[in-house]
Amino acid sequence: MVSTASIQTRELERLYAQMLRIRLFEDEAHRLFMRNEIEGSIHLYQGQEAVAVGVCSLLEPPRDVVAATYRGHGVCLALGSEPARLFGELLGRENGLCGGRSGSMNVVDLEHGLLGCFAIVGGSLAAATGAALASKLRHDRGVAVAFFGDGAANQAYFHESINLAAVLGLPIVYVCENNQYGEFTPTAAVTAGGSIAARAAAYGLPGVVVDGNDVLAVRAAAAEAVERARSAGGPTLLEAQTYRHKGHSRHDDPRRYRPAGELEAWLERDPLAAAVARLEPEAAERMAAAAAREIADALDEARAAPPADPTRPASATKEPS
Amino acid sequence: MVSTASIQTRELERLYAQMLRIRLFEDEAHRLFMRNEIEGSIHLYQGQEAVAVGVCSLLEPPRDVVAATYRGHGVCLALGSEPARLFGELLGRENGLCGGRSGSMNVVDLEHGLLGCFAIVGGSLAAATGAALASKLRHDRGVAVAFFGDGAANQAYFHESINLAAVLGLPIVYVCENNQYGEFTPTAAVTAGGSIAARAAAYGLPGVVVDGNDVLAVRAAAAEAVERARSAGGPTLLEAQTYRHKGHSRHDDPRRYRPAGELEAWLERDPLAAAVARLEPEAAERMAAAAAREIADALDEARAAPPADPTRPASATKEPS
Amino acid sequence: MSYETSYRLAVRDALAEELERDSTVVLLGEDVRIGGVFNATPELFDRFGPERILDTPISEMGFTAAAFGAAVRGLRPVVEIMFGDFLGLVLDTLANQAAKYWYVSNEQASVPLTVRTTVGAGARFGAYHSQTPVGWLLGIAGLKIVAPATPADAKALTKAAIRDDNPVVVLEHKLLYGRKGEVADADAPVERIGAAAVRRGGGDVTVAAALASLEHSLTAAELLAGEGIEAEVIDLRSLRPLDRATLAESAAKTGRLVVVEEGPPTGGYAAEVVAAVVEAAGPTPVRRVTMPDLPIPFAASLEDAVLPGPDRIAAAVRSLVGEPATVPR
Amino acid sequence: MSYETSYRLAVRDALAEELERDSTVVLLGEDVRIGGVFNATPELFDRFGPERILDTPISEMGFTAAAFGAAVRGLRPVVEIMFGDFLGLVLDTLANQAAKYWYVSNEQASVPLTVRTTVGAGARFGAYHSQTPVGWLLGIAGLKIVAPATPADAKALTKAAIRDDNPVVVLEHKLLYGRKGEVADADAPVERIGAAAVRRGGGDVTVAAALASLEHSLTAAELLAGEGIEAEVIDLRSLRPLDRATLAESAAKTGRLVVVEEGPPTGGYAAEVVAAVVEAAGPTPVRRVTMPDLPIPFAASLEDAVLPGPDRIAAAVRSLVGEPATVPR
Ligand SMILES: Cc1ncc(C[n+]2csc(CCOP(=O)(O)OP(=O)(O)O)c2C)c(N)n1
Ligand SMILES: Cc1ncc(C[n+]2csc(CCOP(=O)(O)OP(=O)(O)O)c2C)c(N)n1
Ligand SMILES: [Mg+2]
Ligand SMILES: [Mg+2]
Repeated sequence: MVSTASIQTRELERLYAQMLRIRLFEDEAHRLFMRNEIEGSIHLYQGQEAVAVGVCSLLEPPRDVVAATYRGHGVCLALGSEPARLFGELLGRENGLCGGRSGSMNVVDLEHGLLGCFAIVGGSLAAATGAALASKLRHDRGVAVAFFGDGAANQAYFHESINLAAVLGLPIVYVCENNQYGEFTPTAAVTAGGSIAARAAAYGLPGVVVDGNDVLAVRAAAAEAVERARSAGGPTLLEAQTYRHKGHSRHDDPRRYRPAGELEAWLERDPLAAAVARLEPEAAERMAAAAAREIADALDEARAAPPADPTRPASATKEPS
Repeated sequence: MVSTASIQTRELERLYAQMLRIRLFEDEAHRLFMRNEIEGSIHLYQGQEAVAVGVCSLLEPPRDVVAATYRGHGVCLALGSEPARLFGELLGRENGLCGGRSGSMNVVDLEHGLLGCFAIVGGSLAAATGAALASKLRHDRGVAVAFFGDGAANQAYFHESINLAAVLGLPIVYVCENNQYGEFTPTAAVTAGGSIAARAAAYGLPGVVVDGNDVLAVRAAAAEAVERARSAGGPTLLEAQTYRHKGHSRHDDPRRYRPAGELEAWLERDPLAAAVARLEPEAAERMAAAAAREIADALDEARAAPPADPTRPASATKEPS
Repeated sequence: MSYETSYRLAVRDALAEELERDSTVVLLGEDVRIGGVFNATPELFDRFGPERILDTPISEMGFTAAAFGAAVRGLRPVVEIMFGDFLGLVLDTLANQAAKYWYVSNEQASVPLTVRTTVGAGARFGAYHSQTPVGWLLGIAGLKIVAPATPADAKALTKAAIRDDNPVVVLEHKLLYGRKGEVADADAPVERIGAAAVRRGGGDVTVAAALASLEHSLTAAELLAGEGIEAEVIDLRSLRPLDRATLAESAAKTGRLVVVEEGPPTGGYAAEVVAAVVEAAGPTPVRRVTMPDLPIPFAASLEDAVLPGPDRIAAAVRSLVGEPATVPR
Repeated sequence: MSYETSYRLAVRDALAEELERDSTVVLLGEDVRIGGVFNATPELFDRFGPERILDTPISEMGFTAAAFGAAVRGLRPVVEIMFGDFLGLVLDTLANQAAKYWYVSNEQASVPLTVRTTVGAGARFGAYHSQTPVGWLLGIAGLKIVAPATPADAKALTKAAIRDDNPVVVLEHKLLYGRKGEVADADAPVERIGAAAVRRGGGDVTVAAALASLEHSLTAAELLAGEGIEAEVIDLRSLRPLDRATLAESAAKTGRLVVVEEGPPTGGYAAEVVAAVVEAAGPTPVRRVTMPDLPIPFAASLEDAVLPGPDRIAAAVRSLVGEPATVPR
């Protein structure tokens, strides 16, 4: 007979392993970007891993679908996308999840329930609302999840999507990844009322704040919300309080806009550190080694893939053959 | 020495006279429309007069400015626009407030503080927010008022404008003319949360519901909000509960979408009837006669004006001469 | 094989037939249950119920973007935007989400989304309810635009739009809703989007038009025929993609091109038709007949002065016929 | 009378000079305090403070619409839309409110609103951060659009936009921010919007371009000169209104026209330039050099394949020169 404690440990191990894969993937992506092996722009997820992992661990893709933001590598991996194909996308390779057409910001992986990463702030809320509408009208018992940033809470799609979902009682969970900043601007400076979760009341919905650096807390809060959605109880607005360790994107130096000591305080609440402290050291080491190997292999595989093929015929529309 | 009661009576007389002018104007406009003398589309204000009159009676245009909706004749007259020029606009005459270029839905009369009537639902909230921004940055102690319908509360501009105004502490009052319907659809069917005023809390603002058919109640609530705005206390969201006696626009038959008895119940709460009951019958008669004369004269004047002049050179841009 | 009905009910019948045939088709919009403000969707709610015919809040951005997401997930939503003037509110969704998804996702899923909207001037609706803002959409790779000018096409092109696997905008002209004509039965084959139609043959000049401008062009052609000028009148039908072959063939034959557009003088389909024809058929004398560079005014005296009617079309043709045509090849 | 600086700082200096000169000028946008994501507004906050340089929420619709209202009420707001790709969110305000107000209000007030935005491909930013969506704006009566291709114009056209009494969109190309060049001092006269510039004389073909395509066109012209083909290269500078006189004069002289646009093949300024020139200068052989009808892809191998660079421009010119030109008049 397996004890409750060991079930919980097993669950935490699973969640930690996921967070670790994301952390290592992002660290590697950062290095590739700094050496210009990844071009353009990337938005890194270190520090926020518990949000994606806590929520996605509950979902059953492809029946359930997720819309994420341009800061989407974490959600993507948490849903089960292959790291080699995500690296391939970032590197513009033919093996990329979108064959190099999308790049870091706009990944789609429907097979794993990823409706897309949305580069237009707010776009994820609207797209997921539509997925929830499809689930409701097709009676497939699917649940949709929209991840969005604190900055998106001030945007048109937030309001129109949530009102629509509430009116129609759609099976959806809106998950705010509140990392305290929209680019270089502190959330509080541009967000009236002081609480994003509290905005749920405007639509008659439950709004819940959760410690976004505690993967079990995120998972527990999300479980309730997903269950509500699946049982026709309508939308929930979940606000996960977290922090991004790196800059917003590209080469910005966060010291220009962060108060001294703020990062350090959040690093002490690193979601991975909090989880690992509750695991057996050997198990943690084992997982670390496995994850490191997986990410290194994935990168090798992506690097070996050919560049995206410009000679392949392409059309912006799908036509009957 | 004048008693408080007689001051209040005088005030109510003034407000009633305004409501009456609007009622008679709208009744006349309706007749003109039904006979095709007014072309296109009009949106009538009968039943909602107390809202425009109660609020506008407190303003000091042109320092204070107002953005109204396409259902804007009431606000226009309450601000002091000449009825002959408003009729002229509806009839497409050169004497119209916009020389016939705008028509009923989009009247602008800056001289009287009317920034415009906005035909795009939600547009009034945004435009007035900008006027409030100008007042704040120019330190002119002006206050802006945005009228908008219940339907607009579900629209993008509502959310983005109010959040912006709250963050910047702008001198503005948002006045929802909740007439229970957006076109043919009941407010409750499309508006999550059940209360528009309650949405103010999402932005940390005061939200107030007022009987929109009681002109003194509207005036009292608006007085507080205008004073708050003028003294740098920031925005207020006021929701006036009212009802439109006519159809949404053009030729719609409200019996298609209104439950039996609903109109009748609201007619018993007619804002004009409520006010006139508190006035001396002779005074009321005197005012009725004066208003009837004013509106009839105004229509005569508009009818005598020439049609809008297509030979006058026109440009979409203002160029130095 | 066909029956007579109005443009308005042709739209309704197209919707009804597709709703009937395919359970993933749903209609969303403001006041669509009751039939819409132009009464183009009457009785659909009674027939198909609340899971197929959905009244929305006044949230064009939100519900159109949601329809995009729903389309990726297996629905074939038809969205009604009450007036084309409001398309600005949904441009982000159309251009940035719906139209790009097939390509950027590397063909994981397409977006079978139809957006119906009412366009057109002449109804005294003023500057915010009278536009035909084709220019906003013409440059969006991945989007199709159809513009029915007849009841038959109101039905045929609406059905073609719904069957298409890509986002399609259907422009319905408000002055045409009352027009009557023969339309195809439910079992008629559904065309693929992209074909223009020659509505009148002629050898002296090609006149290309869409929507209400087609009628004006045909009227102008009759006037001109009385003067011995034979205009070939082409109904564009699909504004994106354009039927370049039909246009180029006609222009190569007549050697002259007039394009009529109830829109601003720049940046509309008229510019695109001119450029496409000149590229394909070689140098050609051309005229555009459009509205002036102004918002559309309300007053009858002002609006009538800006509409591109038969007289202005005929005048443009006459002035072109005065110039040498390109040598037919 | 002039000094050397970058395109980026030329924009900044234009803003600084206008902020200094006119207390009604204010700058609004996301992260503008710190200098913006392209660092085109550094130090302005330190110099002008929080009542002139305002950080906004991520609410493009709301703050642009508010800027419209503020412009009617006496401010001269400059709005920064971080990427031109997001203009879809503000189209309603630009097209339906700002651009119509002067005319519809019967000239009660104009709307001196400037919207700056960063456009252009080639930076590997993918389909949602690389567009130059001119087509969305070309048909909006009442709106002006400028497109600086040099540091001098980045300053001159930004100042012209702010001084203009009407809504103006300023398109800044992200690949040009680093370009260096001479720009005019603060006291130089400010031009009125609407003039193109002939950047290189030539008698065989007219090549019209804007933004980064201008450089590519000049490079192509050098290649072609080596082959004995002299191209006249025109920098459009103002996309609305177009400088039809300069374009028509050049095309009448050379008898051939190539238009280069880093945008979709249809519905952009290339179509409009072709139509305008053919209307004004008569039948002319033309080519458009644009991107294919696809979203802009991310991968270097894909993006490079769709950009309209010097080789494709030169090829288009060569193919045109193989055809007879129109007879110069
Ligand atoms: C509509 C829109 N406006 C602006 C941007 C540019 N932008 C990209 S990310 C970002 C900040 C978003 O902040 P937040 O929502 O908090 O998400 P985070 O990046 O912190 O995860 C901005 C302004 C955009 N992509 N889309
Ligand atoms: C953006 C937009 N969508 C739709 C419309 C069409 N429309 C005009 S009035 C109206 C209903 C508005 O309802 P409400 O806000 O309650 O105002 P009311 O007419 O009741 O005064 C609609 C949908 C519009 N004008 N603008
Ligand atoms: Mg954030
Ligand atoms: Mg209402």
